[in-house]
Amino acid sequence: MKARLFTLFIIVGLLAGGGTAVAQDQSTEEVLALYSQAFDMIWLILAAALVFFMQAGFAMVETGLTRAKNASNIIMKNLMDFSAGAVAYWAVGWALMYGAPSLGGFIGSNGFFLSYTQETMSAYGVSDMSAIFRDWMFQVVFAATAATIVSGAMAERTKFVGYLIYSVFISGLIYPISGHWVWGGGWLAELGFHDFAGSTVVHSVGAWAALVGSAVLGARRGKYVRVNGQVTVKAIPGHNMPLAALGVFILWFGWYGFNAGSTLSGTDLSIAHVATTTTLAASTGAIGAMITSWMWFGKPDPSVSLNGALAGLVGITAGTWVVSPLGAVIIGFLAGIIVVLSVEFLDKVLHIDDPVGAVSVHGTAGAWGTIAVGLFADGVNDPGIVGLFYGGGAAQLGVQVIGVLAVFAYVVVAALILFGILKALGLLRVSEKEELQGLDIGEHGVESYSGFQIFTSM
Amino acid sequence: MKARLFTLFIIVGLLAGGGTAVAQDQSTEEVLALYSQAFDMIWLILAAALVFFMQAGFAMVETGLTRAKNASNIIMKNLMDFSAGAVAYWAVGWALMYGAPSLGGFIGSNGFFLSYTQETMSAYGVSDMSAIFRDWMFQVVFAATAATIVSGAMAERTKFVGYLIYSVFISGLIYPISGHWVWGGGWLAELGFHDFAGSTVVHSVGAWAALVGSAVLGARRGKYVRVNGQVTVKAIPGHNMPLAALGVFILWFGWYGFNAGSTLSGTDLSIAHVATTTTLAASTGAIGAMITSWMWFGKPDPSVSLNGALAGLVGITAGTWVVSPLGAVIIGFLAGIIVVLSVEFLDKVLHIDDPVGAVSVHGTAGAWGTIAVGLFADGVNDPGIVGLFYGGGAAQLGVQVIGVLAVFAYVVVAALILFGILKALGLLRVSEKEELQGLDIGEHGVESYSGFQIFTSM
Amino acid sequence: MKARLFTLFIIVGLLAGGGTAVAQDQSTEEVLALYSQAFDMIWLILAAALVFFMQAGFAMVETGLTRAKNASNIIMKNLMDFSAGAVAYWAVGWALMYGAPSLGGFIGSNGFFLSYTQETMSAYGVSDMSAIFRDWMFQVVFAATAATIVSGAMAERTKFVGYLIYSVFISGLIYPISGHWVWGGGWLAELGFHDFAGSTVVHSVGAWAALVGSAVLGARRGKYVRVNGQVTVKAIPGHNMPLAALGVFILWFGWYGFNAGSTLSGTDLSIAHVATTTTLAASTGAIGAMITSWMWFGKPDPSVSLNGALAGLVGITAGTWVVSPLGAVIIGFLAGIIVVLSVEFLDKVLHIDDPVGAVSVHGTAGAWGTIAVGLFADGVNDPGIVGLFYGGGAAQLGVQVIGVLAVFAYVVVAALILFGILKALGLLRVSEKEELQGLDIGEHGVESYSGFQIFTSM
Amino acid sequence: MKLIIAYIQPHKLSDVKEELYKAEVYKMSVTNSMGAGQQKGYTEHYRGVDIEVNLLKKVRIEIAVNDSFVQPTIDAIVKGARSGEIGDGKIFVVPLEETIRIRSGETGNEAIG
Amino acid sequence: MKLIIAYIQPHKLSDVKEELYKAEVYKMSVTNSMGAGQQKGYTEHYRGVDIEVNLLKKVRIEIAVNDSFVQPTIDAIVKGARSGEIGDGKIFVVPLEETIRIRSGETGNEAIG
Amino acid sequence: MKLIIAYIQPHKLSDVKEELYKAEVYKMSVTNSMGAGQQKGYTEHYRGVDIEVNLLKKVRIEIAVNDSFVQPTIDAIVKGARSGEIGDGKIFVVPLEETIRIRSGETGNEAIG
Ligand SMILES: Nc1ncnc2c1ncn2[C@@H]1O[C@H](COP(=O)(O)OP(=O)(O)O)[C@@H](O)[C@H]1O
Ligand SMILES: Nc1ncnc2c1ncn2[C@@H]1O[C@H](COP(=O)(O)OP(=O)(O)O)[C@@H](O)[C@H]1O
Ligand SMILES: Nc1ncnc2c1ncn2[C@@H]1O[C@H](COP(=O)(O)OP(=O)(O)O)[C@@H](O)[C@H]1O
Repeated sequence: MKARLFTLFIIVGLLAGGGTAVAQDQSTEEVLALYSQAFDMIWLILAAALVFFMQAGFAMVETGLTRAKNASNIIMKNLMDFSAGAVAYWAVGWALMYGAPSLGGFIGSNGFFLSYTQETMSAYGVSDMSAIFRDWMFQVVFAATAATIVSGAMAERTKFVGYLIYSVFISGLIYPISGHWVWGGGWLAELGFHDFAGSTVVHSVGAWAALVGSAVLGARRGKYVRVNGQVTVKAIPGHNMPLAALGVFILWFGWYGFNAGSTLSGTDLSIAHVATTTTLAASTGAIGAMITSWMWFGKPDPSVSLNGALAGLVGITAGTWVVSPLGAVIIGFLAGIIVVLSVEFLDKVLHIDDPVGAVSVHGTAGAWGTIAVGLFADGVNDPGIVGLFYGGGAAQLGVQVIGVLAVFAYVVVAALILFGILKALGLLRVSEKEELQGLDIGEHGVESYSGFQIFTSM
Repeated sequence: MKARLFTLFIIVGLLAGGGTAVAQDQSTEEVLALYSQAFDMIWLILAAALVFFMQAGFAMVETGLTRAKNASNIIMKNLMDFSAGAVAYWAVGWALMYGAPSLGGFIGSNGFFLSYTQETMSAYGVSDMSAIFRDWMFQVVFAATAATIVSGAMAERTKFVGYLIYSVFISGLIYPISGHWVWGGGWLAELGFHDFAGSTVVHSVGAWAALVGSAVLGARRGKYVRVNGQVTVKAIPGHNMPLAALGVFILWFGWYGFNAGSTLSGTDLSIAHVATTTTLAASTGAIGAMITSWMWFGKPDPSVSLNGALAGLVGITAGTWVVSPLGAVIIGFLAGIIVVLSVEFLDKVLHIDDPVGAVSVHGTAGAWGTIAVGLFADGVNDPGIVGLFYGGGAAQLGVQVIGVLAVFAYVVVAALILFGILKALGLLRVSEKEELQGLDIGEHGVESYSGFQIFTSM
Repeated sequence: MKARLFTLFIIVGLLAGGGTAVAQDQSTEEVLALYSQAFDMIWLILAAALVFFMQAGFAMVETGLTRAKNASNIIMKNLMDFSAGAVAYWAVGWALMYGAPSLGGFIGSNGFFLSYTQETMSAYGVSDMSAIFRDWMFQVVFAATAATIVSGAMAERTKFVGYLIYSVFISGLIYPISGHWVWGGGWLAELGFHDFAGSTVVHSVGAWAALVGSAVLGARRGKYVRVNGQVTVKAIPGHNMPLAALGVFILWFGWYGFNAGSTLSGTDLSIAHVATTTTLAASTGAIGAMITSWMWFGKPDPSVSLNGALAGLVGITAGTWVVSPLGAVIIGFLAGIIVVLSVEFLDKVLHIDDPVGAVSVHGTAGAWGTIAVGLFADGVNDPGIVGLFYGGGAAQLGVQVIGVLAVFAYVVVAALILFGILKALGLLRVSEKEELQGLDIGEHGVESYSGFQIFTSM
Repeated sequence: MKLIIAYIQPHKLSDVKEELYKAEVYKMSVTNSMGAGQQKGYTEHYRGVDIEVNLLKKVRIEIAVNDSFVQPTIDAIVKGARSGEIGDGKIFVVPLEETIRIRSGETGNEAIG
Repeated sequence: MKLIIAYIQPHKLSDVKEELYKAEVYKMSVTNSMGAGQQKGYTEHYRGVDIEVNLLKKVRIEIAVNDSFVQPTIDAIVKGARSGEIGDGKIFVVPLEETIRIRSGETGNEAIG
Repeated sequence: MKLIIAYIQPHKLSDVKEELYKAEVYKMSVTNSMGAGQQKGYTEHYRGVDIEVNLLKKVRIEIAVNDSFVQPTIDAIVKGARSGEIGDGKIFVVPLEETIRIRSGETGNEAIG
C-alpha cells in the first residue's frame, strides 16, 4: 500500500508547490543526480528484461531445429541452465567477474552472494546497493546467454544431469573469468580490447564451449554414416520451423536490450546509433545467408537464413557502438555468408554435429565481428578506437585478434576439462536406446506432442 | 503531423537556448516535476505492456498443457477474458477498487467509465487525467491477470458462454473489491497487510476462484475413474510442451513489469532490488520443483518444473520489495516444492481436476509467498515491515495470515455464488458428447490443427 | 570497458559532489535539455523494439492461418521483407519520406543512406545524428509493418523471388511517398489530415497493396470452385490456431509501442491516454467480431475474433490520441463488426482470396478508423481536431475522407504497376504442381513439420 | 489363420483392449483412421464458410489369430466397442495364409502369438 | 464379399468420394499413407544436405463390399482417381470372409452396408 | 498374387527398403502404426501420474506381389528388419485376388509392378 501511493505524493508535491516538495529536502543537483540514476535504472532493468526474454528465443530455435522426440528435453535444459546459472552467478559468478579489486586483472574477488560493505561498494564504484542490484540484474542475463548457447549444439544426445552440472560451471566460473578480463577491468581491457556488448565475451564463450562439448560428445546416431570407411553426411531435419522462426524474432527483439542496453546509461544518446547498426547488420546477415544458401544449395534455405539473421546480430554485437551504418551493413552481410561456410565446414569436413548451428552463429560470426572492430571502427563515438579501413592502422586489429585468440584458448581448455570429466563419469551421453526412443521419454518420461502422429524412422 | 514534430521543437529549443526554451515558460522546478511524471509515465506504461503480454503466456501455458481438441477454445477464453474484462474494469471495476472515497474501507465509489471531475481527481490524489489513465492502464492488466488464471483450471469442459459471464464478474466486481481492501486503501491496508505486487491480491484471487470453479464444475471425463468404489487417477497429457514452455518464458518476462512496475515510480531506485529478488525466486522455484519431481516421480518432470518457475514468481510477488536476495532464494525454492505437493494433493487426494496446476501455482504458492513476508521481510526497504526471522516478531506474520484468510473466504463465497448460479442455469459445463469430441468443434466448429493426424483415444 | 564504467562515474560524481560533477561542465539547463533528449531516446528506442516485435506477430498469424505445407515459405517471406525492407528504407525510403526539404509536399529529397551534413540535419530539425538515428529506428519498423501486411493476403501461392522484389519497392518507394504526404510534412499534413500512428499511412498502405496483389495473383487452387458457371466458396482452414492466437497477442503487445510510441516524446504525458484508448478499442474489436460471427455463423469463430482484436487496434491507431475512452470503445466495436463484413464481402462476393484477412483488418478497418477521427475527435488533446459528433462540423471529416481516398488511389495504382510487371515477368505465381505440393518443398526444399503426419487432401 | 480388421470409436480403444486381454488376445496393431458410414458427420465453419465433415475419426485394429481364436476375438471386440449407437463400427475377417515372426523366423500358428 | 484397398493421390480423395457416392457406395475407411512406386520422388535439402524423398504422400481407402458391388466400386475409384499420370495409384481386391456390425451384431451381406 | 503386410520397428524402415530394392521389389505402401505384442511397453509419467504405454510405435508396410515374389519379399523384409530382439515384428501374407493400376486400367500381374 505504501508503495502504491508513494509516487502520487511526489507528483502532487511537485505540482502543488511547483517542485518545492522536492526543493524542501533536495537541492536541484540532488534531483538531477537522482534522475540520472533513474534513467540508468529504468533503461538497464528494461534492457535486462529484454535480454532475459532471449532465453525464450533460444529455447524455440533449439526446439524447432531438433526432433519432436527431444523437445521437452531441450526445453528443460533451457529452463534449467538459466535457473541454475542465475543462482550460480549470484553466489559466485558475479564476484569473480566484477568483484573489485581485480586479482592481477585475471579474476574478481568480491561480492559473493551479493554481499557488500560500504568499502567494497565504493571499490566497485557505487554508493548504494540499488546500483549493485541494477548491474547484477543486467549482467546475470548475459551470463545466462553464454550458458544457453551450448544446449543447442549438444542437443538430442546429452544427459540432462550432465548438462545441469555444466550450466553451473559455465555461469559460475568459466564465463565470469574471461568476462572479467574484458568487462571487469582485466588485462584485455587494459590492452584496449573492444567488445561492446559481447560478440566474444558472451557469444564466443558459449560457442567455443559448445564446440568442445559437441566434439567430446560425438555426433547424433545416424548423422554421419560410415560405410566402408567412407563417411556420408545425413540430414536430421528439425521438426518445427515456425517455432524456430519465432525464436529468431524473439532473439532479434531481445537483442535491442542486449546491444543498446550495453551503453549502460539511459542518458547516453548513442543508444540510437547502436539500435540502428544492430538492425542493419541483422538484416544483411539474413540476406547474406539466404543468398549464399540459394547459390550453393539451389534454394533459399529457411533454417540457414534464420541462422544468418542471428549471425548478423552476433557479428555486430562487438562493434555496434563504434561502426557506421554502412560498416554494420557490411559486417552483417559477411557474417551471413561466413555462418553458412562455417556450418558446412563443421558438418561436411570436421563432422562435428551441431544441430542448430550454434557454434557457427555464436562462435565463427562472433570472432568475425570482434575482429571487424579492428577494421571498421570509425572513431566517431570513441576516437580511441579506429579500425584499419578508417586509417587507424593495424593496432586495434591486433588487439582484437589477441582477444579472440585468448578467449578461444581459455574456453577450449576449460571446456575440455569440464566435459572430459563429465564424460569420464559417464554423465555426458545418453544410451543409444534412449537416443533412439528420444530423450523426452528416456530422461523425463513424457511425450512433447501427446496424441500427434509422428513418423519417426530416425 | 503536429504530434510528429512536437518533440523536435522542444529539443531544438533546449539545445539552441541552452534550455531557455524551457526556462521561458517553465521554471526549473516545473520541468523537474514534469520529468518526475514522465519517469512514472514511461515506466508504468512499459510495465503495463509487459504485464499485458503475460496474457500470451497464460494462453500458451494453458493450451500446451491441455489437449489439442480444445486448443482453440482455451485460446478464445484467454482472448475474451481480457477483452470483456478490460471493458468491465473500465466501466465498473476500477471505480470499485480505486474510486475515492472508500466506503468504509470495503469498496470504492468513484470513477465509473473513467469519468472524473477535478474534485474526484484530487480525491484520488492526482491533478489531471494523464495520471488517471496511467494508473488505470497499469491496473487493468492486473485485473486481467487475476481473471485469466481461472481458464486453465476449468479448461477442457467449461461452456464458452458461461466463461464469458464469469470473466465480466471477476474483473468488474470480485477482484476489484478485495483489491480495494489492500491496494485501494481499504481495511487490510489499514491493518498493515503487505502484498507488494499481488501474490494474494491478484494471483490468489484468481486461484481461489479457479479452485471453486473446477470443484463446482467437476473433473474432466476420464480423469478420475471409479471402479467399484475405488477411484483411480488417470493422466491426461497436454499436447504441446514447447508452447507451454514458451508461455512460461513469456510470463517470466512479463513478471518484470508485474513486480518491478509495482514500485509505481520510475524514480524509485529499489526497482533493481525487485527485479533481482524476482529473478532469483523464479530460478529456485524451478529448481525446487524439478528436484521434488525428480525425487518423487523418478524423473525431472517438465510441466511440473515449469509450474515451479511460476510458483517461484507468484511466491516472491508479495515480498519482492521487502526480502533480501537470500530470502528470495529460499521463498522461491520452497514455493517450488510446495507447488508440487499442492498439485499432487489436489489431484490424488481431493480429486479436483486442475489441468494446468493453476490453483497450486497461483493459490497455494501465492498464499505461501504472502505469509513469507511475515517471515523474511528484512526491514531494509521499509523499516515498518520486519518478519519473524529478522526480529520483527509475529505481528506482521499475523497480519499476513489474516489477509490470506480474509481474501480466501471472500473469494470462495463470491465464486460459489457465481459458479453456482451458472451451473443452475446450465451454462457451466458442456455435454459429455461435446467434451469427447472436443470443445473446438463443439463450441466453435473448428479444428485447431487442421490436417494434423491426432490420435485421440481420450 | 570504457562504455561499461561510463555511467558509474557520472553517478558517483553526482552523488559525491551533489551534482557538482555535472555542474562543473554543464549548466542545469543543459542537463535538463540532455534529459529531455534522454527521455525521447529511451522511449522511442523501446517503442521501436516493440514495433519490431510485431514482425513476429505477423509471422505467427500468417503461419497459423495458412496450411502446414506453406509454413516455412510464409516465415521466410516475413523474415525477408523486414531484412530487405530495412536496407531499402536505409538507402532510399527514409530520404524520400523525411528528407527535408520536401519537393512540393510530395516527396522528400535528402538523407539517402542516412548521410547528413549539419545543414541537412537542421533542415530536418535536429542538431546531431543521435536524433536522426533515433527517428530512423522508430520509422523503419513502421515501414516494415506496412510491407509485411501483404505476405498474408498473398500467402500460399506467391513466388518467393517475386515477393522479395515487391518488399524492396514497398519499403523503399511506395510507402515512403504517401508517408511523406502525412508524416513528412507533405500536402495531406498541410490539409490538416490527422493519422496519429498510421491507420492509413501504415496499415492501409499495406492493405491496399495486398488487395491489388491478391487480385492480380488470383485465388488459391480450390478456393473458389466453378461448377457450371456457379462459383462455390470453399474453406481452406489454417493449420495452427494457437500460433495464430500467439501472433495476435504479440501484435497487441507491440501495438503499445506502435501507438503510444507515436507521441514521439517521452515527456508527453498523453502517452497513457493513447495506451488506454488502444487497449479499449482492441478489446471491443474482439468482442464486436466475436458477436458478429456468433450471430452470423452460429458459433463464435476464433480466427475471426482474432481478426477483430486486430481490427480494433488498426481502427484506433489513427484516432488514439484524439478520441476519448468511450470513443475508442465505439470505434473498436464497430471495427470488429466491419472486419467480419469485409472478410465475407471479399470472400463471398468479390472472390478475392485473402487467407488471413489482411485486407479487411488493415485496409477496411484502417479506413474506418481514419474516418472515425472526423467523427469522434473530442478536441481535448488537440483543440484543433474536433469531429462531427463533438461539434466540430464536417470539416475534419472531409479531410480524413480525402486522405483515405488519396492514399487508396495512389497505392492501388502503384501496386497495379508493380504486381503487373511481376506477373508479366512470370515472377508472381508458383506453378499449380508446386502449389499442390506446397511452397515449402517447391520454393525451399524443406518440410516445416518433419515427421508429423499431416493429412493433406487439399 | 485369419486377419481380423476392426474399426471402432477411438474412445472405445481402451475398453476393447481390456476385453481382448480377458480373451487372452495380447497382440494387435492399431492405426488411426477416418471413416464414413451411416453415422452422419457434422459441420465445421471456418471464417464463415461451412465444411461438411463426413470422415470421422476412427481407430483401426488389426489382429492376426489362429482359427480357434477368431470367434473369441470378435466377441471381445464387440463387447468392448458396442455402445448401441450408430458409429460403433465394423469387424472384417480376411483369410490369412501365412505368418512369419521376423525375430525368430517361426511361421504359421506359433508365429501368431 | 470383398475388401477393396485403394491407394490414390491425396488431392483426388474428394473426387473419388463423389464418384463412390454416385455408385451408391457410402461407407469407407480412409487412412493417410506413404507410397513408393514408379512415381519418382523429389529431393529436399536441409542445411545443405540432400534428402531423397521416395515415400510420397498417398491416401489409403478401404471398402468392404458385396460381390455385386465390386466392379462398380472399382470403376468409381478409377473414375475419380485417374489423371493419367504416374502416381495415380493402385486398387487391390482381397477376399472377405465375414463382416460384423458391432452395433447390431448383424453379419455378412447386411452388415456391410 | 499376395498382399504382404509387415510390421517392423520404425528405425528399421530404411534397412528394409534397401533389402527390398536389392530383391527388386520397388513398390510398397507404408503407414505408421502402433503395436502391442510380446515386447513390453514402458511407463511414462505426467504430473506425477503413471501412464502405461503398451502400444509401441511401429511401421506397417503393405506390398502386393506376384506369387513368384512372395518368398524373396519376405526374406528381404526379414533380412532388413531382424535385430533378434523382441519387437522385431511380424509378416502376414494375405491372398490377393485382383490388382488394378488406376492410371492405365491394367489388371492382374502386370498391374502389380
Ligand atoms: N463397408 C465398409 N467398408 C469400410 N469401412 C466401413 C464400412 N462400413 C463401416 N465402415 C467403418 O465403420 C465405421 C462405422 O460405421 P457406421 O456405419 O458409421 O456405424 P454402424 O456400423 O454402427 O452403422 C465407419 O466410420 C467406417 O470407418
Ligand atoms: N505393389 C504395390 N504394393 C503396394 N503398394 C503399391 C504397389 N504398387 C503401387 N502401390 C501404391 O500405389 C502408389 C502409386 O503407384 P505408382 O507406381 O507410383 O503409380 P502408377 O501405379 O500410376 O505407376 C504408390 O505410391 C504406392 O503407394
Ligand atoms: N497377432 C498379431 N496381430 C497383429 N499384429 C501383431 C501380431 N503379433 C505381432 N504384431 C505386431 O508386431 C509387433 C511386434 O510383435 P512383438 O510380439 O512385440 O515382437 P516379436 O514378434 O518379435 O515377439 C507388434 O508390436 C504388433 O504391431
